[in-house]
This record gives sequence, structure tokens and C-alpha cells, in this order.
Amino acid sequence: MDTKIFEKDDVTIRFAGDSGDGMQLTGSQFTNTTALAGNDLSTLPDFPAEIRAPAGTVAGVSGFQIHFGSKQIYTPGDACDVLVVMNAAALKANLKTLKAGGIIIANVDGFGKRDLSLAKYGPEDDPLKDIQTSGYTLIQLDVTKLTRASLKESGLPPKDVDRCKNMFVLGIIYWLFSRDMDSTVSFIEKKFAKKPEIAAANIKALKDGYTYGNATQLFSERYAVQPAKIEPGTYRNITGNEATVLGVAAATKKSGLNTFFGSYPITPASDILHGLSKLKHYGIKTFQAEDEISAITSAIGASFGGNLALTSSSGAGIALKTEAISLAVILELPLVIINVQRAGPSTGMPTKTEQSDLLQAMYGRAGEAPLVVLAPQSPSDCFDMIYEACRITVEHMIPVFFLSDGYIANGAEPWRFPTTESLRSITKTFAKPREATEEPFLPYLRDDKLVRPWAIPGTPGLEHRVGGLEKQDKTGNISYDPDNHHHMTMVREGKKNVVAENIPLQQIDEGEESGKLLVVGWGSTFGSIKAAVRELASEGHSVSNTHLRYLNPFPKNFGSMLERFDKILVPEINNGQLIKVLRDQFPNINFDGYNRVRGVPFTVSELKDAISQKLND
Amino acid sequence: MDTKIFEKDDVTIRFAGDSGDGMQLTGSQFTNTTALAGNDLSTLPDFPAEIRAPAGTVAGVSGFQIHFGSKQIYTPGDACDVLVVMNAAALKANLKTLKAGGIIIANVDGFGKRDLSLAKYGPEDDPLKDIQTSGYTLIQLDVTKLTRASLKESGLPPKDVDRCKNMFVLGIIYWLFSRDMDSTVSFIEKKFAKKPEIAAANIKALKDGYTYGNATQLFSERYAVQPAKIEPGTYRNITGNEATVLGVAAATKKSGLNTFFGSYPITPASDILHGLSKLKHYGIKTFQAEDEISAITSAIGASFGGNLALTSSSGAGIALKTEAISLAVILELPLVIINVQRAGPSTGMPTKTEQSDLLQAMYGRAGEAPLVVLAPQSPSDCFDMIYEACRITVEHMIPVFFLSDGYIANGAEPWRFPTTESLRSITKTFAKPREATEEPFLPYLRDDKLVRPWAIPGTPGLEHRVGGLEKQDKTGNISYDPDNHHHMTMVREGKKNVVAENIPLQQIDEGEESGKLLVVGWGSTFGSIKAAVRELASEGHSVSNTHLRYLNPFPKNFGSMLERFDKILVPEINNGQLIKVLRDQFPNINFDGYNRVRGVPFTVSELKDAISQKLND
Amino acid sequence: MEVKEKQLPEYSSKDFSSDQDVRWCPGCGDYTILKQVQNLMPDIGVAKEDIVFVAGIGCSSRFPYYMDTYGIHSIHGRAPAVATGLKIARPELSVWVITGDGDSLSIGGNHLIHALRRNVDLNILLFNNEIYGLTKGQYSPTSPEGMVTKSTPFGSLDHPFNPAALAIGADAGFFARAMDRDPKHMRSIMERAHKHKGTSLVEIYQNCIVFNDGAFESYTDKKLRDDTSIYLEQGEPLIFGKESQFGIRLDGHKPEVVSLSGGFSKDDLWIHDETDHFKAYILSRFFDNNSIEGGFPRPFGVFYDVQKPTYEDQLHSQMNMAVEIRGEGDLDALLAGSETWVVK
Amino acid sequence: MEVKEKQLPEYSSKDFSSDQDVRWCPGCGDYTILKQVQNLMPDIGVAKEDIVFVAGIGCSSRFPYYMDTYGIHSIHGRAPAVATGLKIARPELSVWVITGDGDSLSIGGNHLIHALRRNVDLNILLFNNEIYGLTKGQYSPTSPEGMVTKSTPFGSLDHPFNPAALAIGADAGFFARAMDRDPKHMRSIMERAHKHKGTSLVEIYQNCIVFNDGAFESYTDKKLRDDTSIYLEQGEPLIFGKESQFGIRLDGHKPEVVSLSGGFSKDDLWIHDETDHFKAYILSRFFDNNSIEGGFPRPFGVFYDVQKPTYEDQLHSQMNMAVEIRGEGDLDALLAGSETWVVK
Ligand SMILES: Cc1ncc(C[n+]2csc(CCOP(=O)(O)OP(=O)(O)O)c2C)c(N)n1
Ligand SMILES: Cc1ncc(C[n+]2csc(CCOP(=O)(O)OP(=O)(O)O)c2C)c(N)n1
Ligand code: SF4
Ligand code: SF4
Ligand SMILES: [Mg+2]
Ligand SMILES: [Mg+2]
Repeated sequence: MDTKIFEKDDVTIRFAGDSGDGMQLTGSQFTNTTALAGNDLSTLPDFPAEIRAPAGTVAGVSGFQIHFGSKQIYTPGDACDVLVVMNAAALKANLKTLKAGGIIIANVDGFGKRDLSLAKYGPEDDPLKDIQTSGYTLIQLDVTKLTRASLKESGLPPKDVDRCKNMFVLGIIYWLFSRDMDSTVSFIEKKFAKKPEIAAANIKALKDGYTYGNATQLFSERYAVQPAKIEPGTYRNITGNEATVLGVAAATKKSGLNTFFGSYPITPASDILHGLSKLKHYGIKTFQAEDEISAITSAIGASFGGNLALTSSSGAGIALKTEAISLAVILELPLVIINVQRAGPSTGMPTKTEQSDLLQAMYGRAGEAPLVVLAPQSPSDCFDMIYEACRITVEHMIPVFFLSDGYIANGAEPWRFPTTESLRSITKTFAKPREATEEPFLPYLRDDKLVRPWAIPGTPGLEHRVGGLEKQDKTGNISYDPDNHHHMTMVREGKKNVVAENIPLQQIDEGEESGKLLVVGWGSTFGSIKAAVRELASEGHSVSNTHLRYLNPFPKNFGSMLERFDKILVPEINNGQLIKVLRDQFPNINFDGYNRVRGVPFTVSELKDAISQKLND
Repeated sequence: MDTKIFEKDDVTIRFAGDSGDGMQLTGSQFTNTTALAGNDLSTLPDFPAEIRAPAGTVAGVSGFQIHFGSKQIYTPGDACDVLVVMNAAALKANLKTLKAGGIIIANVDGFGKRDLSLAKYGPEDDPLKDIQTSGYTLIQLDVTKLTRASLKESGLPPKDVDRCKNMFVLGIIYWLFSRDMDSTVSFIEKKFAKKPEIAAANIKALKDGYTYGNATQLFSERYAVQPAKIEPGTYRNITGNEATVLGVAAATKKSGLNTFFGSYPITPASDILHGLSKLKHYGIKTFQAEDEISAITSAIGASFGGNLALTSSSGAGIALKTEAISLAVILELPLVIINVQRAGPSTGMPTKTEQSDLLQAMYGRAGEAPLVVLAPQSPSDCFDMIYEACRITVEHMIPVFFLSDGYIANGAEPWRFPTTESLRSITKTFAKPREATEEPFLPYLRDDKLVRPWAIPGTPGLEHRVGGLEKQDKTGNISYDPDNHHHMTMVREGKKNVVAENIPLQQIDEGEESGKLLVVGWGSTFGSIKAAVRELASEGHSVSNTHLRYLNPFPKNFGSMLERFDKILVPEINNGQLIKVLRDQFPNINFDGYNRVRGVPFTVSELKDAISQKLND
Repeated sequence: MEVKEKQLPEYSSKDFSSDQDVRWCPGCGDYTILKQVQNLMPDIGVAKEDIVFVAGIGCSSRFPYYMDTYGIHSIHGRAPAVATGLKIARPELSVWVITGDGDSLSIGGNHLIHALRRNVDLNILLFNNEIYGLTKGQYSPTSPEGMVTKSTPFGSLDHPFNPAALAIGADAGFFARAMDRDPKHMRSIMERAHKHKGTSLVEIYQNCIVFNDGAFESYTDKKLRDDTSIYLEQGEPLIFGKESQFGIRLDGHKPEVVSLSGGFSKDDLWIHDETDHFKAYILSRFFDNNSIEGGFPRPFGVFYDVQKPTYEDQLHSQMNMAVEIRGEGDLDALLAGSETWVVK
Repeated sequence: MEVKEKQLPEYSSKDFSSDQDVRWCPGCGDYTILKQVQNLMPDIGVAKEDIVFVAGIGCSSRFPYYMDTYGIHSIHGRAPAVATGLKIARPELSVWVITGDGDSLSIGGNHLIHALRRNVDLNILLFNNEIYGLTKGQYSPTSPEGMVTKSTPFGSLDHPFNPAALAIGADAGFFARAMDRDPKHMRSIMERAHKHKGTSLVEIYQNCIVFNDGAFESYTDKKLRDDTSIYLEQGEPLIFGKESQFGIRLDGHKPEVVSLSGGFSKDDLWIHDETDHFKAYILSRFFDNNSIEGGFPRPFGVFYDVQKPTYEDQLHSQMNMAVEIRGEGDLDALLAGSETWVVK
């Protein structure tokens, strides 16, 4: 009897198991297959905070969530339709993510006495039984046994056989969602090219899982999700940190500059260092410094030398860079500071996300030290915005803060990647050599954008000294003159504001150009806000949203956009930071915040609630 | 013929000479005598930026300004009535500070060819002649010659004789202002107790200067300034940094705690370290650390150990402390961070003043890291506010930022110092030892002020661990729970806000309790704002002023005070920082700023202009 | 400083184990170190409320959470500074610093060398695994040249620090080396560190099973270690090898490995002297992968142990002296200063 | 890296003097150092546009303003890090670091030791005046114990760093010492630093006339210095004293001052060998006020000079190798990655 196939608009699946169970791989294979099937999608890995907590414990659970559909997908999903758990700890850690009435696929072999106790269930607990009485659909199977049976003939040692468990489960899921297995098969072949017997075993487990789903009456329904209507083109999957790496490579190429990247490892920023350190043949030098101070000051040295210079960190590491950022501001040299924000204060929750470093980026320096602040709104947008950061820093000789966060950094989405040619050009000009007979060189003489020349060592006739002391206008000599200081303070502010002339205008993302309520967001909340507003707007509410990627300065038209709405709501994963900037710059407009500081992204439904409430206020 | 004595309400004198000319001593002696005469006064030294620039150059000029009167004095004076210049460079550097029609007393011996050239006057320039044609009163005398004549019989070597020049000048000034010389005479006697011949020479020069003023017809008028109506009591003169030192000593005594002060030298904060390092017998330990990071983290260690812990810095040094400040916030340990603000960004103008670190103090940390911010409003107020900082940090277990500035730090004013007894008590309680039989100790269990216990090593039964990772409510164990993080974020904010219950209400300083315009200031602008508002109010304008010393949280009644005025003006020596905080916390009130970033205090007259303009808007 | 005479309870190692789950990877060398510390604590004669563990950030730096003493898990690299402040404030406490090779030698290098020169009485246990564990596998300042890690896909270019040489160059009064795989020896070394008054630095070779497994295998492996390691014992000649067949002698100031069967006898050998600064320095240079030396066995044990006045003792006697000379500070006199006037 | 062959103009020392007024105190030792650097520059065979002076903060760190080359007056303690980035970015430049004892050994200690171990080709001139000059007279990490300064009215308690020992412990490839009062010798040492490829650290005793006058008088005073100082010359025996009457010999690994009239001859003496690491270390310990040694003359000259691969050379050859093996990076291929799909 063929199980009936139901069409679904969108589905969220979460794979969860012990760190050693290969859930990240399972998830990314399902993602690739889903992408090839033409669905729109968004994914989020959920790593344990510990490196490798003891097997079987809640602390050691590793998860991977994917949300895919035939409609536009903006978030990895508030809650999941299907939850795959390889052991008791995985269930314990993830049950709360399952929708009411959702499906649980449980590996019963992971629910023995020892597993229950490691997961800190009581000796009397029977969690699987409890599930059945809670309205969920529970599919129980002994994956270990099934995999071993499948691979009885493989001749592989038990350890290797058991490593194929995740493929068996993936096979079942492929069947359940009527998926093609080709891409995973060829992935396995490539991955284990040097170990054909391992490849064969994984492929057999995968296929047997599929067959098992088909043959047994495990599920009463199957699902199909039609391809989404997405813009035609060639796509790939990408995480935020990967996109950041590619953006730097692209800016290096398009600017024609050599790149210097000074960094010191810290979660969740380290992967940018890792990614860039592989790109030496792209003209990118990475320098793992002894600390964040050396990371940024070495970058300043490289920038003085004419390199496109960047530095990256998170949380505590950004704090250590602030003194040097201030130096970069007064030196007026190009420098990009990447902050992959994480939950604070102090060490906080390093593996969790937050948007609470905006005010630090805007104001967190001694003295008046204005700079440009950009924030990507999604994993793939990291490419665009880091590219913009590099373009602006070089074209305006001003430091640029790039505020990513832990959610964007590790989350992934399909990306219609650009070609080198299609990228906006980056215009860098080094100051020209001068003869001794010419007028003396003025390192702080500005052009009409208030930009001073980038005069790099090795250029005859431009010998000059820069430093952290206040400088006389034009000459750059040390000056303690009161009026000069006021003038220079205002020029630095003005120079930052000129950047607004060189960035795109602000757009409404969803909804009408004017109306009752505008939701203003920034950073990684983009997906949830857009989804929430889209749903409410389609239900007939007068609500729109706009998402700020340029935070300092704001796009020129932003103020007038705000004026076209009756109310403004500013949801942030912090205690109200963008709203402070808005209140300062638009004192005549009323702003309300929606703030939750839970280290996790907003759900679409909580935002819908918050927006509805505001609409009804 | 006796020169006629005119009564004056207030007078400003500036002494200026080469760094070696002893102008600081001259100024402080005049100050003491003036104070003893019962005048109100305010003083400001004006040190050269260089340690000891070549003698005779403009860079090497050292100045000292005193403003005194029979009325209340709030600032060292916008411009001076009398300018004493010991050489050409001193004239060049200071002429702009002289009021139209003012008196210049010039030592002609400092206006030779070489002096003029060192001061970078052109070879044809005759600055003293120019002065005479510009409406100033010029008194020329050859101080060197006169002093040598006075001390011909002293038998001292010429070097020592010439060192008495400043006393000769001081004698003249004493005569001019009808002052008694006793206090200076006894000062000299004490200072040179071991060198009686030097003492005698200085005293003779002083007296001969006085006699010279009297005998010659140098001046057409003399002046007298009657005692001011100031509160009865015993007074001393004090600078901001000195007052800060005394406040720490007082808090040490009143709290019964031992004090640990971790610091690293930096201008203009170093004098606090110097002052405290002399107070070992007051139970104060000072530790000059290898850098600012060690300075603050050692203080955190000492605070964990149960000491009253403080750290101090300026500008760049504060930036380096931000990571550790964030740690102190999450540890909820007492810690006072002293920032003597200076002109930024970066190294900026280290010897100049500015109010541009407020936003850094409020927001300049990764994550949501709320703390208390206080700012003294005058030199002597440093005593009260650092005392408050110590009191609040201990009573509320929350870090407190103390924002002084270069102007307050070095400026001086008379101070009716308190007695130990009269000081508000500081209530510190260490958590009590526990028996093994009691309930386990909960380091993050709060009292009704949301304050957690201060449980110091050495106390049996309270063994516990603290750290920078987010903590579970009550237990303080590491927690990654989303709801707990939101809760703790809000508790930290709330705990800071509770401090408002434990501070004085906000007062109107000058003017009515309601009206057309309220001028809101903070920090070192107090004197100028108060003087400007007082004058305008006395001229019948509806203007009042209030000065914020508690900046986070604001006093409870501050919001309602704001509502009683039509307009609010916020003058700041920065590009608009308090105004951003006000706009955030009082979004329905309209604020206007007046901002000049010149590294120097506001003048009363520019504020009067700004306020008048606002009144007429 | 008063020295309190406390009656100590009979502690067992369990008394030093907190209620927190230990969260290192299974098989991590950190476990053995924790165990030995918990095992040592009952025997050092200090009440548990008088013991404080201070750590920076790193896998190793989680250590304080597992000790049922007072503890601070501070910020990356700053533990020696935190501990310095604590020890100055409370000299009667027994203060232990737990740190990793990244924590103490990369970001925290300056605080480490300053603690050593100042000679604050801290016991610093440096867990050297030649890798950044917590951030998942970047090279550290002790990683060998050429090492391929997440941040050095083409191999590391950094010449590594030699922690022993660096410490001795910074005037350390105590330096010793131990390894996770020889817990008994490690315990004895930690005890020595405790007994040394002044900053004691103990470098512990610690295996990171996940990101740098086997980094020290040649010294810790039972089969190899006799030939590659040498245990230092005060007053004993430097002998090593499976059959104790090798010795080390000094030819002038140059060390030399000699065969005890080939003409040299024990009497020719270098006698270990923990108080000899130059010998300690030469020992520090028995350091493979280091361009300067090579071929020498890696020394374990106490290289150097010389008592010097501690910073905090000197500070407190300065404070006592100030009181003696000037009397307890009189606040009212201080507030009044030297010059006052009265307004009526 | 291409080496450009430039035709250099005939420079004079004036060509290296900027138009800025020099703002040190009259009589400050910094003046002589500046003069010697300006005097040396024409002779190092580098075009002036290819020279960069990088400084931290301090009196000494104002130096770059006075040189008519490229220059950065950066932030306190960070000059070695700024210079490292610059040199990595532009290996063909001649990069000089100017720093003070506070700048390089207090706040900047970590960057200094990391630069030394990495061996970036920088010439670091450390102006040691044993005081914080710019902030008006607090003790520094090289100030002797007991020194009364603004921040230590009861005398400093900090045991000072021995910069030579610290540098050698951090695997410096070049260390030398000079003094402001012997400009000719100083110039020759700076020239040696320039010639050494890799990090060269030159400690210069510099008199701060205002806050620490005479700190080095016993070594710099013409009357005293013959008996208190020793000038190191490669291949020459260690001899000092007004009448060259003293020598230093090594008794095993222990140095000893001997009288050349009292039975010892030149042949018994220690012959200076700049490539001998242990000897360099022992020399570093000729350091008065230091509890470990005493009675030895203070050495001036090059202690140690051994060439090792530089960080930036290795990095650039790694980059070239990457291009050789993988070809110049193809951005479009990188953007596409390994797995793509087409939506129609
Ligand atoms: C200021 C700051 N920078 C970076 C980090 C990230 N970080 C945490 S631990 C660590 C290094 C860990 O290495 P190590 O000290 O050797 O300890 P291990 O984990 O190997 O025990 C780093 C870079 C941080 N927490 N804080
Ligand atoms: C981050 C920071 N901390 C402190 C200072 C203040 N400061 C400037 S120079 C200096 C020390 C100067 O001593 P040294 O390096 O020996 O140089 P010198 O003035 O003696 O030449 C200090 C503490 C600063 N500019 N920046
Ligand atoms: S990553 Fe390495 S050092 Fe860290 S806990 Fe795991 S095994 Fe231990
Ligand atoms: S303070 Fe000292 S080091 Fe600084 S310029 Fe003056 S003499 Fe030179
Ligand atoms: Mg490590
Ligand atoms: Mg110095």
C-alpha cells in the first residue's frame, strides 16, 4: 500500500543527536538535496557550548535545523514539524522546539537506562511513553540494529558500521519527503574516495533507510514540498562567516589592493580568520596576533602601508580594540572592524547571539570618534555588507564597523552569488609622488568628500608623520589650538556624514510606503521581522518594515520614510540600542521598542504578537 | 601721594612666565592670601603640554589664573583684568586672555632680542609698544634688575637671587590689591626652614616689591576687594584631584574597609595615584600596574577579596579597561572607575579638558552592561562625589563610573571641608560564615535592593565561584538558558535603577522651579552655567539651571522637573552626549544642545549669549 | 599581617570537589591535573575557605568551577593580574592561578612576566597543550613551527616561546615542569610550588585529545620517555635513558650528552642545583624544535627555586612602617590640610 | 618580494630632519640619540621614502615627528605591533621602532617579546631612562628597587626587569646596549641593528635630566666608566678598568672578575662571541641592583647576533608557494564554491 503524499508549503526539521552522531553532516546533506529540489530554505546549526561534552549528556547534544518551502523562507523556523533524536539527551534538549502534534523520530537504542540517566531523566522516567500521551506522533526505531543489519555483509568493524547510522536515518527522511538521493550519494563517493568500502557502506545504509521507510508502515503520510518561486540563477548555500570571507576576497580583487587581516581567535568570529587564512593565493595575508590589541594595531600599520586592512573579533575582544579604533579615527586611515556579536556582558554566552554591541560601535570610545557602522541582515548579506565596508573605508578613508552576529555567522541560506564583474567598483587612489620643487605635501588636505590622501611609504616626496595627537587642519602637525580642535571634531563628524551620499537609499521591505505602523529592524532579525510583517500585511494590516544595513550614517531618505508612518516599532535582541540612536537623530518621532535578550533569534510568532499589539494600541 | 583705592566686586589675574619662573607658586601664594582675606575665588593653572620646553619659547609658558571677588565666584574667569608676563613668550601666549583695557605688568628684562626671537616675534616686532597703542595699560619694569638691587647685600649667588624674581612681582601685586603679606612670609619661612638665607632673600624681595609698588607711581589706582558673603566655617583651598584623594581616604575610614587602588599613570589622572600613594597609613594600598588592564583587574581581585577597590585613568586608558568593567558588572562586585576626562579622540590633547567620555561610560561595553555614572561639578565636589561613588558601589555591589575632567582636576576653589563625623555613613556587610548543616550558600540571591552578598574568601562555608559567563539566578552557576539570560539582563538593569532610591533628589541651582528655559548641565561646566544663568535671571529672564551629578540613574524627580519648563538647553563640551541620554529617557521632551569642543571651559559670556538666543528663539 | 592559627578539619580530596559537572572532553589531560590538585589540597595545611583559584579563559581556565574553594573565572589572559590584586589585598590567602598556553603566553604574556618579576606569592599552573582548545584548534605561542591548525592551513610561521627560558629571563624565583601523564610527580611539583613563597610557575604538559592529541607523546609515552625525558632531583647527577646509560655534563658553559658506558662516570656529570640560576637557564634550553638546542632530553621537575622577598610582604611592611612613623592616619587632619582659614 | 634597485641621492643628515620644533627638555638624552639616527640614515643605503619610524607614547616616542621620513606616533605600548603589521604588509621598507622603558616593558611588554620571538625585521630602539618621563616622573619597570618617585613616595617595591635577559629569554636574535653619552659607539650599534635581518633590540641608556638625572652616571661619566663598563668586541677578550687591569673569565659556567696583574693573562679570559647564546645570557646578568649578580661591569655593545628566518619572509614565501601550487586565486570559482544549483 502506497503511503499518501501530502503537499506542504513549508516544513521545519531538526536533527539532534550526540556530538559524535554526525548530525551536522546529516543536516547539511538534507539541505543540499532540498536546495537542488528548488525549495527556498534557511538553516541553523546548534552547537554545544562545550567542545566535546561527555557522550550522551544534554551538554553534548548537537542539533541542526532546516526550514524549507515552496514559498519564500526567511528564518530557520520558529518550531519544527519533525524532530529526529538519536538519544535521550537529544530529546530532552529539543522537545521544546517541536510544534504541537509534530512528529518525533526516535532512535530507541539511545534510550537505554544509561542513556536516560546520562540525560538526567529520573530512574522512573519513560520519556518516549510520555510523548505518546502528549499528542505527538512518535516513530520509534532501533537505528543501531537496523544499520547493523543493513551492513552485516560489509565486513567493516562495528565502529565503522555504527558510524553509518546517520545515513540510515537520512534515508528514511528522504523517503518521508519524497527526495532524490543522488546528490548525497555522490557526496559520499567523493568524501570517501580513498575508502571505497566506507563509501559503499554509507550509501547502502542511506538506501536501506529509504527502502525501510517505504517498506514498513512507519508513517501514515508522506510529504512533498514543491519548488519555490525564487529568482532564476545559480545558487549555492552559504553561512554568514563564509560570506564574510568571500566578501573580503572580492573586495581585495576589485580594489586591486593587497589585504591584511589581523585577528585573534574568538567564538563566533574565528571562522572568518580560518577562512581567510586559506586564501593566501588571493593576495590575502592573515596574521594571528598575540591579542586583539596587536591584531588591530598591526592592521593599522598595514593600512598605513597601503594594504586593505581588517580586523575581527567578538565581545570581549572588541572592547580591547577600542583604544586603537580611536587612533584609526584620528589617523583617518582605512580599517574595517568586524564584530560578530555574541551574548554579553563579559564572557556572557559565547555561543549565543545578541545585538547588544551597537551602542559600543557607535559611541564606545573616549572622545568624539565618529566612524561608519554597517550591519548585514542575513548570512548571504554578509557578502554584500563586508564588501560595502571595504569600499567605504577605502573610498572615504574612515574606519568602518561591521556588526554581524552569532546567528548570522553560523546560519546558512541559499545565495545567488554574483560574478566578479557584476560587483560595484572600488576606487582607491594612492597619493602621487612629488618633486622637491613642488609645494610641501599636506597630509590632512581634504577633497570635496572631506577625504584626506592615502600617502603610503615608498612614495618619494610624501614623507609625513601621523599620530594620535590632535592635528592642525591641512598640515597634520600637532595642534593644541582650541578652534582648530573644534573644527577638526566637526570635520570628522561631517566626513562620516558625507558617506550618506555614497550609499543606497533606504527601502521598504514589506508593505506599503506609508501607513499605520513601520517596523524598523537591523541585523539578524531581518528574516523574522520580514516574515512576521509579510504575514500580517497579507492578512490586511497596515504594517510595513524596513531594515537598516547602514546604521551610521543612516541613508539620506530614512528620516522622511519614518515620517510617513503613524507608529514605529523597533524590535531588537538587546535592551534597546538602535532605538536610542533613532530617538537622538529623530527627536520628533515616537519610537517603541520590543526587546528580548534571550541569546536566541526572535520567533516569527512572537513578533507577530508584538506587532499586532502595537497595531491595536 | 597715596594712590587711590577703588573697590571691585571681582577681579581676574593671570600670572604667566617661563616654566622656570615660578608662576605656579606665585599664583598659589596669591590664592592663599586672597582666601585668608575672605574672598570667594576659583583658580586654574595652565601647564605647558611639554615637560620642559626650551626656556623662553611659547611652548614653555606656564600660567596661573585666579578669579576672586566679594561676590560668589564660580569660574576662574573668562578673561583677566591683570596679566603679569615675565617674558615675551608669556605675552604672546596670553595676550588674548586679557580684557579690553586691562592691565599688563611686563618684566622688560624678558623682552630682549633673544626673547623676542624665541617667542617667534619677527625681528621688527615691538610687542610692548603695540600694546600701548591698543588701549591696554602697560606697566613695564625690569624685575631682574630690581630684584638684584633688592638682594645686593644678600651674599647669595646670582642664580639664587634671580629665583626671587617672582616674589618681587608678587609683592607689587599685593600692594596693588591692598593685601596682607603675612601668610606668604610664613609660608616662605616654613618652606626654606633649612635655608634661612634663601628664606630671608625671598621675604626681602617680596617686601621690596610691595614697597616699590607703593613708592613709585607705577599705578594710578589701587584696588580692594571686600570679603565675600560666604558660608561661615573653616576653609581650605583644593583642586579636584586632591579632593578625589581625600574622598577616597574618607570613604576608607567611614566604611571601615581597606582600600586598594590599582592604576597606571596618565595625564591628567596621575595625581590621584600620587596623592593616594602617600596615604599608606590610612589603610590605602596603591598598586602601579603594568598597564590599565592589570590596574583594573587587580582591583577586581582585591574587591573579590573584600577591599574597597578603585582604578583611575583618562582617555586611552579607560578604553583599555572596558573589557574588565564588563566583568565587574556581571560579577556584581564593588568597583569605582575614575575617569579624568581629557580632549580626544585617541591621544587627542592630553592636557586639555573635555566632557566627551559620557557615552563611553554609559554604553561603551559589549553586551548590556549597566552601571552607575556620577560626575563631580567642581574641584571640591570631587570629594563629595567620589565619596558617593564609594558608598554606592559598596552598598549596591555595582561598579560606579566617576567622570571628572582635566579642568576640575587641576582647577582649585575654597572648600569648607567636612569633619569625619559629619559624613554620611557607608554600610558595608560581608556575608556571614555558614555551617555545613545550613542550606547551601547562594551567591546570587538578592536582597530587596536586588543586591547580592559580598562573600569574601576566608569566610568558612561561603566557598563559591564567580566568573564572566552568564549565571543562573540565585545559584550563580553557569547558565545558557534563554529565559534566565533575559531575566538576568533585566535584573542588572533594574538593580542599577534601584540606586535612584538611595541618592538625593535633583535640585534647581539658580532661578525658579519652573519657567521658560531650563539649562541642564553636568560636570565641570557647572561654574560657567551657574554664573551665566544667575546673571541672566538677575536681569529678569525666566531661566533656571540644574546640574546633574548623578547621571545613571537620574534622580527620581528629574523627569518631572524637566516638564516644568518650556525649553531645555543642554550645553556640553562635546558634540552632544548627555543630550542623547536625555532624548532616550525623556522622548517626549524637546532638548537643544550647545556644543563647543575646544579643549577649554565655556566662558560665562558665550553661555550667556547661547542662553539669550535660546530665550529669544 | 597576622597569621591566624586555625584548627583545620580532616579534609579528604572530595572536600575540594564542587557540585558542578566537569565539562572537559572525555580523555582530556585536564582531568588528571584536577584530580591531583584536589588530592593535594588536604595536605597543604590551609583551610579551604582560605584557598582561591583564579583563572583566565580557556578549557583549562574552567578549572575553578570544579574546586570547592573560592574561585574566579576571569577574563582572557588577566588571571595573574586579578590574582595579584587579590593577594595584595589578602596576603594570608593561598592563591592559585590556572591558565593555558594561549591565556598566559599569548594575550596574557605581559601579566605573567610582570607577576614573575614582582614576585607576588602566587602558584601559577600553566596547562600547556600547545593549542587553543576552547576556541577549537588554532595554534598557540607554544605550538611548534610548521604546525597545521585551523588558522594556519599552510603551517604556522611563529617561532614558539620557550616558557622556561622566558620565565627565567623575567627573573622567576621558581620554575618547574610536570606532565599530565605522570600524576604522582606532578603532585609533588605542585606541592613544591605551594611551598615556595613568591611566584611559582609550573608548566604542565597537558594533552588536548581533540585538537592536538599526542603533542607530548615522545615525553609522556612510557616506552619513549626514558630516552627523551630527564627528571631533575636536587643534588643528583643528570642521568637518563632506559638503562640510565646517558648523562649530561657541562663542558665549560656548554651542556653535552655523554654516554656513561663510553668513558664518563657519574662523577663527571652535572649535579642538579635548583639554586643555580645559570644552570637553570641552560636547562631551559633543553628544548627540541628550538633552533638553539637539540638532542637533549626534556627536563621535568624543579629547574629553579630561590626565595626572594615577595611584593605583598614588602608592601604590607611599608604600610606598617608608615603607621609606625606617622601614626594611624587622622582623617580630620588630612581633610584640613596644611593651610586653612576661617570665615565668620 | 622584488628588491627594487633605486638610485639614491646623496643624503646628508639634514635631509632627515623634519620641520617640526624639537620639544624635549633642554639637556635631555633624547637629543643625542636623534642626532645619531639622523646622522646614520644617509649611510644605510635606503631611500628616505622607504624608511618608517614607528613609536608608542612617551617623551622618546615623539621621535618620529623629528625625522623627515614616514612616521607613526601610535598609542602607548603598541609600536611593535603597528610596526609588525606594516612590515608584513611592506617587507621592502626599513622599519624602526622607537620606544621607552615604560612603553616597551610596562604596557607594551607582550608585544615586545612577541615581536622578538616572531623575528619580524624591525630595528627597535629602546630609550631606557628608568622613569616615566612624559607623565612626569613615576617609576618604570626598569627603575631600581627603593626608588622614590611620584608614585612611590616610600620607595618602589618592584623588582626591575633586566631587558637583556628578558629579550634573550624571549629568543631575540639580536640584542645590544648603547648609551646616549657615547654617541659614536651608539651610532655603530644602530648600524649593526640595521644590518641584522630580524628583530634587533637596542637598549639605549638615556638620561632624563628632569626626573631621573644621573641614573646611569656611573657608566656614562668619563671618570667612572672605565671601571664600571665594558665594551664588547667580537673575538676580543673581556677586559676593562682604567688601566685595562681587569678581565672576566668563565669558571665553568660561572663568570668571574679577575685581575690581570694577579696571575691571570689575556689568554685566560672569556673571548666575546656574539653567536654564543649562553654567553650572551650570562652577559645579560652583569647587572647591578640585581640580586642574582653583582660586581660585574655593565656591558655595552652587541651581546648576541644570530640570523634566523624572518616572519615576513616566510609569510611571503608561503604566499608565493600558494600561488605556485594553486594558481592566482580565481574569485569567480571561489564565489561559486564546490556545490551550486541552478534555478530556472
Ligand atoms: C579577550 C578575549 N579574546 C579571545 C577570547 C577567546 N578565547 C577563549 S580561550 C582562548 C584561547 C584558549 O587557549 P589556551 O589558553 O591555550 O587554553 P586551552 O583552551 O587550550 O586550555 C581564546 C582565544 C576571549 N575569551 N577573550
Ligand atoms: C593607554 C595609555 N596609558 C597611559 C598613557 C600615559 N603615558 C604616556 S607616556 C607614558 C610612559 C612614558 O614612559 P616611557 O615609555 O619610559 O617614555 P619616556 O617618557 O620616559 O621617554 C605613560 C604612562 C597613555 N598615553 N596611554
Ligand atoms: S578541547 Fe582539548 S583541552 Fe579542551 S577540553 Fe577538549 S581535550 Fe581538553
Ligand atoms: S622629561 Fe626627561 S625624558 Fe622627557 S624630555 Fe624631559 S628630560 Fe627628556
Ligand atoms: Mg592551550
Ligand atoms: Mg622612560
